[in-house]
Amino acid sequence: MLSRLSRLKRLAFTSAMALAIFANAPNGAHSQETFDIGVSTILTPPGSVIQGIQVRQALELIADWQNEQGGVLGKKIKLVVADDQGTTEGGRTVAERLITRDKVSVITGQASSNVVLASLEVAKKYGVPVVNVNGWASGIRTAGVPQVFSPGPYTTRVITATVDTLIALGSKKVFGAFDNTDAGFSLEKEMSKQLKERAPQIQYKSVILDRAAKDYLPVVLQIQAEKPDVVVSELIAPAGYILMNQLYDQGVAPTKDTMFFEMGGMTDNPDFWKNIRGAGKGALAFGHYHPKFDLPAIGVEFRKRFVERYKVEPGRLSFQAADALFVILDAAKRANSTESAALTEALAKTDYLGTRGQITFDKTPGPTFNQWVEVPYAIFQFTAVDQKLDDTTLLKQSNGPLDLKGIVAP
Amino acid sequence: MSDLIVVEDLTKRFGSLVAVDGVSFTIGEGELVGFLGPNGSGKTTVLNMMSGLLRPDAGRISLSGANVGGMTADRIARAGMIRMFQLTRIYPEMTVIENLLTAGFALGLDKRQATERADELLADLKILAYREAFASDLSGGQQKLLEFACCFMKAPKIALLDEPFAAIHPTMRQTLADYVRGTNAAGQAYILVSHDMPIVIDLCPRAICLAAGSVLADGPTDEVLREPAVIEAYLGPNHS
Amino acid sequence: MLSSMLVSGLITGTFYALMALGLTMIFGVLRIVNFAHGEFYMIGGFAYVLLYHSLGVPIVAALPAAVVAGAALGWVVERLLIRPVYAEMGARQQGRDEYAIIVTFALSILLIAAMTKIVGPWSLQGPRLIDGPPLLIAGIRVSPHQLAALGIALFFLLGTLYLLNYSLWGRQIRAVAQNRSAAAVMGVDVGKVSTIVFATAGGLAALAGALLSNMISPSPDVGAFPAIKSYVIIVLGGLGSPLGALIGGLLLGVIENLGAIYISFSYRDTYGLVLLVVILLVRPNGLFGEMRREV
Amino acid sequence: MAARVSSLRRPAAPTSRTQLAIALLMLAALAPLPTLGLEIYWQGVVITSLYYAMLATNWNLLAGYTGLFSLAPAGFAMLGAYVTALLWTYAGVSPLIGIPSGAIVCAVVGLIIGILTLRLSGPYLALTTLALAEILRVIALNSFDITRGEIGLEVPALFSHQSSYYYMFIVAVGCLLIGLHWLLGKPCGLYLRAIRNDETGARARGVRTVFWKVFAFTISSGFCGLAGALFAHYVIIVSPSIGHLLVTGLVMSMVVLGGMGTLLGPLVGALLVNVSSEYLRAAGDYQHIVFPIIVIVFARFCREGLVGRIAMMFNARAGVNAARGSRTTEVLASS
Repeated sequence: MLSRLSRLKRLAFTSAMALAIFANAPNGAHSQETFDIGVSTILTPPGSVIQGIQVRQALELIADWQNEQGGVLGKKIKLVVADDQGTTEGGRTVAERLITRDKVSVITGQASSNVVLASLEVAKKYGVPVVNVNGWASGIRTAGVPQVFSPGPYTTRVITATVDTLIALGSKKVFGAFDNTDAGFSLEKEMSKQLKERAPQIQYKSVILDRAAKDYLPVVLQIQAEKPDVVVSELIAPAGYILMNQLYDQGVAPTKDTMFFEMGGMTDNPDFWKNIRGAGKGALAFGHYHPKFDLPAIGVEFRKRFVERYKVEPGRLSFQAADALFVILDAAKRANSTESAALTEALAKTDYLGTRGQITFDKTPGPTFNQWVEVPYAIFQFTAVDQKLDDTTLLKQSNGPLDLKGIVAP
Repeated sequence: MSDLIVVEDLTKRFGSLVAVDGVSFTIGEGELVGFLGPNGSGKTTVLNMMSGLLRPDAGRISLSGANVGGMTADRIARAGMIRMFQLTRIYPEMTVIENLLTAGFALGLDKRQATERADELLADLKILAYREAFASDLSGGQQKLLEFACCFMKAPKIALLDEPFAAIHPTMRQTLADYVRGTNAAGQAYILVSHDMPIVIDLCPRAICLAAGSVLADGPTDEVLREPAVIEAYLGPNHS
Repeated sequence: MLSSMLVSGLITGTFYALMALGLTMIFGVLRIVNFAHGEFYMIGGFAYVLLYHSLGVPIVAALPAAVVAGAALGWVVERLLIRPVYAEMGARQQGRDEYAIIVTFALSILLIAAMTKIVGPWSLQGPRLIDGPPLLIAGIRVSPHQLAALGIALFFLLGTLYLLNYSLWGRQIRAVAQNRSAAAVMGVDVGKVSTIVFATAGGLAALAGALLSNMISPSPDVGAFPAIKSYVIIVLGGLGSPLGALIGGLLLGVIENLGAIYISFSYRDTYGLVLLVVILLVRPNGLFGEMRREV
Repeated sequence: MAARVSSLRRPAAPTSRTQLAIALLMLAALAPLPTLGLEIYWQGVVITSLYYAMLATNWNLLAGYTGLFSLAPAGFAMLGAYVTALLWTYAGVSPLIGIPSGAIVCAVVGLIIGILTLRLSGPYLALTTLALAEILRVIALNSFDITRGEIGLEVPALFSHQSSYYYMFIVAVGCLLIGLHWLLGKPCGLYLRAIRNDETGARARGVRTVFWKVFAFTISSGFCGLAGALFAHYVIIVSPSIGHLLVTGLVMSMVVLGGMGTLLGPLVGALLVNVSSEYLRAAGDYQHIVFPIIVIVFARFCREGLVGRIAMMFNARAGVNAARGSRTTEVLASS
């Protein structure tokens, strides 16, 4: 009997503990004094943490910068950062948590397509706007969710640029390597479609590769047997590094017969030259940012502050994140409100000069819905190992035409 | 007396070592046979093969006329040849009664039968007071008694006991010996491996002596022990 | 293409074997599987790359240092986590298994997470051992670095096998593997042998990580698949058989590449499992496995 | 003599009715929280904890009671989730059929793996399940045309309110625990524990060890699949990350922390680990550093886990009575 009583005591103790845990829950007491912006980004693997860091750095910089100047509508900007790990479940639960627990009125920071896709339903359900930083997949736009806006890169744009370049290079045979992500698959589809329509003279083959693989030799040998003029790769790091290195080691690309074109956005990773040595020399790259871009004043200022604070040049993701946050702040000012519905309405009418150009959102349903259609991009070439982006040969200015005059054979 | 166990030409090699080399013997119903032999003579290996824990390289083992060679250990146990180990194998994190019930259920008893039988055995072996204790709480000797009891939850056709009297308290040894004698008188067959010569002489009318993997002598215990080869191989020169 | 892939498979297989050899030695002596084996590989890769890139240690020193780092980790793991338990468990094999699986699996997750915290999730390419124009072998270009790495791997692989068979050190290890208590009775310091085996295994895995760091830039989670492959290999070769690890490693390397050509490249990492299932069906003791004495 | 017995540490009674009662009371205490204003977010945390509790309980059936080590609880959960997702996506099969199908497919896969590996003695199960878990994940990740890779497949929700899931998981965990308690009270419960205690001894005394090991692994795999399938319809998206090895690591830490071989341990462990994960994540993603350390420390110094340790304290006090034989056994109490 004695022991039974003690057990009950123990039970009571356990329940009390459980309740205490819930009572102390770090719940974001929603304050009217701040403009709470949810940041869902990759802080831990399996997603690409490098991307998450670049996004977070830019967002924190701008939040502090704007708060120095008094914030927005008299409120301080408060970033509520949460880790989506770049996974689908992560994206969905983080979005749900930011909205229901932290009561944020808008979400940004998402660095991968699957996370944005996972948050579409949540955004629609709660009517909270999402300003997507780096979700390329067409599905994000074609879903037609009115709350989701994309001032960043998108599939069609990348492929248009790539195909432009391939045509200008006068290629006859192209080999494409894509990774097994949603972005990879939709880029591959778009690529074969555009090549068929716009350049039927180009022979095209492609392969989808496992991003987790560590050895691509069978594929490299296949490419070698094909002898293409250009190898196009969309693989992101580190898979992309391994593929590039193996192509180089096997003498496939970049060589004087075969160019290498990188369109996965790897080149502005801080660890690019730590992983790519000789393989980088002569490579062509597509980028959403280049230090030689003619930036608007706010972009120049952002870049200056970024270098001051973090001692490194901002990458394209930092610019994309910066524009996402600026667009949100602009919408809040115009709406004169930080409420979700008002923000959504104002965001749709965005016409704002961001860090890289004039941002507007397209209204046509389809692959460019709520997308900044004219998002700028660059085509450039590395001409030496360890070359800084500044020193690369810029072949296309942010809004200028493609000019391959400066190109050199590897 | 009909043959309960027939072992023919049993052989087992470990690498280049021939541990058991063509061992043959028969055991009749209700016999109590002592198994003698110096360390490494192959006694435990023979028991392991008989109980199905080790596959013989050659030879035949039959129990009541049925071949049990190649059967799994649990099938052999259920067929009525059960085994007690030299190093005690009980379930330390289970209670004494749970240990016994597990064996009882596995051998096909229902709950009522198993419980009654367990209590009977515990009383016979004088460890009923520990019925609810965890087996790990028992002393080494008590654990041996428990393992012994587990083997008798359903009376086997034959029990193979590997050194049951080693390292246990004299009173418990007496209890165990009395139980073996009593049940044998009632027709229970045993093979008893032991180094304890007085007990073997006392209990076993017949003995088989193994040396270097072969049967050295097989016959009435006192005759076997008088065999010069046995004395030399097993008991050592200074025994005579 | 076929001959190129065979050659490439044998090269990859050599590195697999280097990892599997240590794993199978640990199993032979301690009867446990080290589920943190992939992290020894990862530590070796990072030690080599970071020493070279961050501290400017020359390659000739960075490579041995990586091996030492792996061996030191193996030593510490065995002393701190593995030894106390088999010392106290004695005959109860099962309790030791349970503990070893839990502890090494937890250690694996811990090392990955800790490394991610310390150096970040980045991958870093290791420096080449030697630079120079590639050589053409069976239709694939093999860089001097790869040849040197292969040579070093083969040297350590065959050297370890030789020592296991012909040195006093190796005889002691094999004695403990065959019968732990008998070896102890014969005067072999069983604890010391266990520590040495764990350290050797750590060193070999770390060596594989360092040698491959130029081809496979290490990141904190880089060890998972090499480890899973070594698990398949040791079952294929026979648990505890060093020769089996060598043959199994080469075989897996080749089979994977053949599968990549004839079946599908994307599922290359899955062929190991298919192979594992086949072995378990057909020859559960592996190619060189021995029936063990029970009870 | 009695004093000697009581002074020893005694393991927890694995089929203790008290533990079941405490577990059910804990679930009952959780049940009214949504109506008392538990936030949606924390409801989600509890739901996830209960999902983990299901996996942990099933892992405990293997590791804690039978002494088998599977490294694929997360792998089976992922497989179960994909079965219902694929059935829904390609055949429009209702979740009401899809969820049990997930459980059945996992049980069948478990049966096959069990037959392959469990007739052998050695670490084959752990090795094979680890390979299986990772390889299933690679297949799910790479078969984009079918599974949509890491984006995952969308599945319909079962309920429109989060609290409905909350109750569903409470009921599921409750049923699972009652079922496990019932099973352990049957002779088969004794066989499983006997196998963990001494497999050779069990075999030599007539227990069909291979059969019962395969049985335990099959049902454990099936219920992991069921948990995964249920969870899939809660998160609405099925992706390969459900099956990540880190998840298996978390499940393991829940059981080791709570107490292997105790009925209550996995539930307590799941709540503790998952709720504190929320804080550790906020503090900078330390959960994958903290929990492995806890696991190693517990495995080394407190193998009985929290619940086991507390039960030991009670048992030590009750020990005198036990030795006198006055305490009635709780074994087979439910049969």
